[in-house]
Amino acid sequence: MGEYFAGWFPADWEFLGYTLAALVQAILLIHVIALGAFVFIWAERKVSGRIQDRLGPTRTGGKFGWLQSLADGIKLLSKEDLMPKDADPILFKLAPYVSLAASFTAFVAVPFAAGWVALPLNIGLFFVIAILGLEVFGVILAGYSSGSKWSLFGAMRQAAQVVSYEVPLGMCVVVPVMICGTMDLVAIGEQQRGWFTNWLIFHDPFIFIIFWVYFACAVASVNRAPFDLAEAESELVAGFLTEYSGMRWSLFFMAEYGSMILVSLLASILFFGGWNGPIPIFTGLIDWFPDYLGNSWVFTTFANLVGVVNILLKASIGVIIMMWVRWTFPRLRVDQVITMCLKYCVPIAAVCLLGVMFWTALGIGFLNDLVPSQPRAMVRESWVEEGQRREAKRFDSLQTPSTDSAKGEVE
Amino acid sequence: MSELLLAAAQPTINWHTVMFYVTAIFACGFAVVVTTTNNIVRMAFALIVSLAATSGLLFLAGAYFVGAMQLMIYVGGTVVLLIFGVMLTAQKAFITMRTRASDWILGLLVGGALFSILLQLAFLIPQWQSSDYQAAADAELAAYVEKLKADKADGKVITQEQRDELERLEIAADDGMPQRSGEIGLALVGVRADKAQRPDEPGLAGYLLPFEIVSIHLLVVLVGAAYLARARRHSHAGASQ
Amino acid sequence: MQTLLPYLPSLLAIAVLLPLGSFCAILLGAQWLGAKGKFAGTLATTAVLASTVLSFFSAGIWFTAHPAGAVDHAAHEVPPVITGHGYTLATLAGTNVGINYYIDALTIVMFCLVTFIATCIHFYSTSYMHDELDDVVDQEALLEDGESLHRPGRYARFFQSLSLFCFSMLGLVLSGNYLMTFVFWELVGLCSWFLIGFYVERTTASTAANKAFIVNRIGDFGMLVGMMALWGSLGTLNFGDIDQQQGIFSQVRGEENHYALKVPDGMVRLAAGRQIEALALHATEPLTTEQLAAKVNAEMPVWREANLGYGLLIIAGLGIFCGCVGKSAQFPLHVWLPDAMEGPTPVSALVHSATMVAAGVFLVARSYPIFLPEVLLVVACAGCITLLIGASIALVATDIKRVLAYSTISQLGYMMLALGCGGWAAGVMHLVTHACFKSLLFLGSGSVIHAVQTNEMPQMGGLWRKMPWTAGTMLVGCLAIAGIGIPSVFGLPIGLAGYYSKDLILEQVYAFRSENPLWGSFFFAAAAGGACLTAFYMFRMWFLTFWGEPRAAKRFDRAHESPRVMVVPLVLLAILAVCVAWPAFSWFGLPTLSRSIEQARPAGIWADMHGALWHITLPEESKGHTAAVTSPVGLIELGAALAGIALAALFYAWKVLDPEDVSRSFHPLYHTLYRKWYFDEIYQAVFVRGTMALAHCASLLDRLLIDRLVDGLARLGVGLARLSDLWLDRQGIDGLVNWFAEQTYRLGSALRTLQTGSLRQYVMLIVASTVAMFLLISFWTLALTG
Amino acid sequence: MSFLYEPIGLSHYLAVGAFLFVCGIVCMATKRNALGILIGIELVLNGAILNFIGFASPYFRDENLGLDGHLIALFVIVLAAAEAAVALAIALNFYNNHATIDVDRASELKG
Repeated sequence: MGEYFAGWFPADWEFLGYTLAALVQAILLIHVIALGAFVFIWAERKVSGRIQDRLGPTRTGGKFGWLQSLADGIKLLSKEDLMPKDADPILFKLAPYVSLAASFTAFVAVPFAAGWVALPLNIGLFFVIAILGLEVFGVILAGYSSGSKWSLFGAMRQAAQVVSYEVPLGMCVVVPVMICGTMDLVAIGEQQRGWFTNWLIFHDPFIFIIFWVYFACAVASVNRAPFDLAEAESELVAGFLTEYSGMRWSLFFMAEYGSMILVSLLASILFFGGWNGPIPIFTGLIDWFPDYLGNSWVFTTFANLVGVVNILLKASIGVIIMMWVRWTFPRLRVDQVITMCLKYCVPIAAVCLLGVMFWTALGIGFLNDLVPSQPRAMVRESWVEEGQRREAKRFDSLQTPSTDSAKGEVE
Repeated sequence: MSELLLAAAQPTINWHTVMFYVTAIFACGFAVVVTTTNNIVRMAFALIVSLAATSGLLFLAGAYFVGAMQLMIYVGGTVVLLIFGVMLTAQKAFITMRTRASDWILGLLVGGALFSILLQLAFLIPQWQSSDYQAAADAELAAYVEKLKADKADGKVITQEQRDELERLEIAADDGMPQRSGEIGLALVGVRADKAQRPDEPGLAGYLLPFEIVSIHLLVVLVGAAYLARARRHSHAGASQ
Repeated sequence: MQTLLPYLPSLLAIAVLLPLGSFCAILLGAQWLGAKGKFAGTLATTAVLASTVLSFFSAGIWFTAHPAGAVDHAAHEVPPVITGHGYTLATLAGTNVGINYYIDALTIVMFCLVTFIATCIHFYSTSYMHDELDDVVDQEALLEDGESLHRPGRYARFFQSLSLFCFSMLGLVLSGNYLMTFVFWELVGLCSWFLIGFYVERTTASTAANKAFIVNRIGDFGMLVGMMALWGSLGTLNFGDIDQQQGIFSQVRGEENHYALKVPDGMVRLAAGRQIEALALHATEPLTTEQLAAKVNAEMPVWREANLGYGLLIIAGLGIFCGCVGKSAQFPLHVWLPDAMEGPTPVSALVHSATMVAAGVFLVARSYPIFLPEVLLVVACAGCITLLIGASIALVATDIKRVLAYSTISQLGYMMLALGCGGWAAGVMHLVTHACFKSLLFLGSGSVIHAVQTNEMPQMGGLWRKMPWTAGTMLVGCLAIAGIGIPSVFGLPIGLAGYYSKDLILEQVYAFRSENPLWGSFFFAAAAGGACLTAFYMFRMWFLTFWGEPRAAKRFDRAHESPRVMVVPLVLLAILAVCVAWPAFSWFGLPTLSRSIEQARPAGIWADMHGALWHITLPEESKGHTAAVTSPVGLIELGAALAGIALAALFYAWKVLDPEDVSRSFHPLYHTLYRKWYFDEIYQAVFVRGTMALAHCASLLDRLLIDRLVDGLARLGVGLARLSDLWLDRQGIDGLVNWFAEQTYRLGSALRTLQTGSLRQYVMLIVASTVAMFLLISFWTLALTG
Repeated sequence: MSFLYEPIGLSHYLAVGAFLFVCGIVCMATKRNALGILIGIELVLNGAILNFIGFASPYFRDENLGLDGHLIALFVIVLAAAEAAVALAIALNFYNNHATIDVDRASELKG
């Protein structure tokens, strides 16, 4: 994309083109968070309303109250921005941005369709998890700089919780990495192409369990109920958010929704086939259509757009389930949270890790092998595969000297 | 991509350099903040930024895995731990503890001397000051591909020797690709995938033993730390109130 | 069922391992097995019952695949055998030593016998040992202050040992090489140690357990020697051929030699070491290994003719037999068995009548192919002496269990005598039948003891009125052991189990006598007389126990019939004691006992055997079945048995003769018998005292000579050291060390001021010194280069 | 701004590493807070990591350290984590026992 935009500008000014490309990508990603937050704030109200046997917002914006989020936003924007006298002014102002930036940065490496990723990294998954862990700094800084003991308590709880839950979370995400042989999120998604039985969650019974552990840990690490000890309003007023109001508060909120979407996206890529739908409609079509249509970038782009819809749908389902969980389960105590992590999540994840290891090593079949029409590709080290792919492409380009158009970006 | 690399020969802005300077300024600037501020909490925050910028430098040097590791373990783990410690001991009196001016002067003097020596050393060797190694390899590859394309356009058949040469150039340019995490993992369990590719070199042993030692070390440290920091409620029941 | 034959080893292995499983379960999980391990009994019984079912199922498979011969002693064919190895423990010098199995009809029969009797005894024990479920007051174990001992019950431990015992015995029967045999052999010994010493607080019991164990160890030493002779010369310990690897049996009785006994090449080569050396040395030019081997092979017949290696085979046989002497309580190692009656009665029944002592006889039967006639003569002599000693002591014993114990010794002597005279089938058959009626008798005696709480027969009498079932089954047992039956002279021979086996033994000894008049006459006289004595002392026991008037009214009043769970095994065993050996089963197509055993007859034991060194001829067994032998022998046997019974009746039932009178008139003999031929005393005097004296001498030598020498040397050293200490150490070395210490201390004190404890200064010092060092080095290089 | 047109070299990485190192040293030398010293150590270690990665990077040298540099950097990170855990434990212990975190007050062992 950068080269394309660079062509718009005269010599010596190409950097403007690259900046433009980066801006486009950044804005697209921002929209995922912003629009996501917009939709999910409304959805959260509706879901909570339905679960509590009421209607939820109905007045603002027509039948479903779909403009409620906008109203909320306006209210927040117009609120007075307060800062306590004891607060550390720099850190207090910085904290929400740290939180949001961490949540946002992680999206850089998340693919939304085959090759549609802002920053293709061969360690994408690792990168995302690492960045996700940084979000806690915002909370810690907020809690500390507020100069309030409730905030400090909330921050400390959050620090302990996140550091603890990174262990089982890491163990859970290692499982798909082990099966796929790569940390490249694009490659992991591509390996699950085909019928839905090819999704990793159906790879073996252990990974099915692992998914639920992952989900629990993800909920804990994005600080949602029933693990929202950092902002437990009944004990700590509102935890690290106590002293925040207005726009700063809403930044924290957007960060939280961003993280929810992020872990849901990750879950859908790692376990539910990512952008691949349950039924491979395009695989057949590509063969069906004549060559000029099947291989054209229009077709690929259309397929990718459907993929984006797929993955966003899956992520939305994940977020909705998180809401459902929030309004269903009571909040855990601190000791219960840590017990849950150390006594249940870690051992279950460890056992399942071993189980998947043996299952994979012994080559036992499961749902994947029930549909014999599409034998699962041999799982290989991605760098071997990538090398072969590059080699093949090089010779292709030699044979047909004039086809290096849209594929440059994918690479 | 190849056109871009060809263009590297023309005097355009080197984006790698730009990104390096931006990140390095972040890293160094916040390191200075760490050193100068007396507020322990701000120090910790500056440390985070400095370390994150350092991991950015690692990414720029092609060490993706180490960079992500730095983010995860260092920034996400170690510094969280540090801040935890800060919060546990954060009482008003200790947040800012000033040192004597003599300490500052001495420290800056000695540190400055060390830095001047190190800086001099860093720029001592001319080959180290600038690197066109990767660019040259890429340019060579691109030129060869162009040549082959031209041959192809002329209707010549590409021979096996030419393919082999292309492959060699590709490997040479490939050395600049980011290190694969798979190779690092293999090295940690004792197989050196990167070295074994060259048949004339004997396969080097990996880092299995250090890996095991570090694992044991970490375990010992965990136990030791837990032992050191354990709550001694029985003996201090009355005193701590 | 024939298709199941390949699974036979696995089935039998499971049958072996089941008791082991129950042992482990009880050992590890006793506290979960109900109060005081109440279900341990159930568990052990279930395990051994399952083993029984498996054993009989295996027997079904076996005899379907290999039907027992149509007529006795007709088969001159190689017995069907299944060998193989389960797990290789080690590979030594090219041979595998491992867990092997050797299955033939003998194995199958022994399996059925052991498991069946063990099951009966387990059932019996669950009731007999129920006292152990609660805390026990042991009247016979007195503490130092004269109080009786109180201890917790050991119900679970009892069944744990029983299970381990069954496992060891079954493993012994199944094992396919001498090493495994030896392992299980020792395990059996260990279990007997546990079980005999069950009432460990009683001095008598613990002494008896130790005695049994030590005496067995003496025999096992001999067995080790025998095994070493075999291993050193043949390079294998396997019985049969496994994987083209020749076992001991086929090396001794090779197929190429028509299974006739031949000293194996390995033994000849070992014995002819000097000749081989001479061959190698006297060769005109250096020989290659192959050439030497060829020469040796050429010389082999000559050496074999010269009986080289014959002695080695005798040593091997005698060594193995030594082990059997210990385990089967043969003279002179029989002393442990009567004392072993200190254990609970079911233990006596299991360990010391039917199975453990049978192990020795079983091993002789198993190793029969390697026994030379000379060795067999030794076996026969040992058996003959044992027979007489056991029978004679049993005449005067008053403890009911001791009578049975000595009768066991005597019957074991019978078995050994039969085996030693060439009667392989006779000996094995007596082993089987004896196991049946002797366990019956032991369990019956246990029932009696349980009822009257004493072992002494003079305090019993008239018990048949109180315990009719016990009395009846015991009577069946006595008749069986006496060998009552109708001899073949009167047409169809029919009788109780003991009749058939004893008849076979006597016939074989009779046939042996016709070949070797000198030895044979002694043997036959001993056997026939022994039969009479057997009948006498058994009926003496029965009459004293059950007949007549009660002699101790208090005990008689308290006596009662045992519970049903104890009576049922008795009845079962009684039925077995009557009909186990009936040949009539063959009418229904079932394998009879004698034909099953006959099927296992080792290859080559179908012709007369002649000793090469001594002139011994062991007649082939069918020679004893001619009418010329069977008619007189049958009559003699019946006569002897009836005479014994009648004599016993004269003494104890009709009271025509007074035993007191007789004992008084033959006082020296009576006393000798009463003191068990003074064996214990002699052993005490000769071996125990002798060893002690020897040890005393050695200790004197130590103290007077060696200690003094060492002490003197030490004193000399001390003196020298003192001398050197005075001037060298104190002046020279001490001074030097002290000077160093002082200087170091001063230096330390001076340097101490440098250590401020301030972290910042340290960091500064480190950095400053690094900078300084760098500057120094760069100036140096500058000075050198420029 | 001509330096923006030149590719950077190993020296630049070494210079940044040296700067972080010296900052760490100065931080250690001028802080009284035990945790401040710990933070200085982290900076020093980061300088070292940068050096290793610089030497290992294929962009700068033909005969680079390659995987060796990466692995050593990894070990440094891991050991730094371990060191931080222990140092923190010591600091907390010190704080519990002396109710201060000032390293200048830690002078009980002084001779």
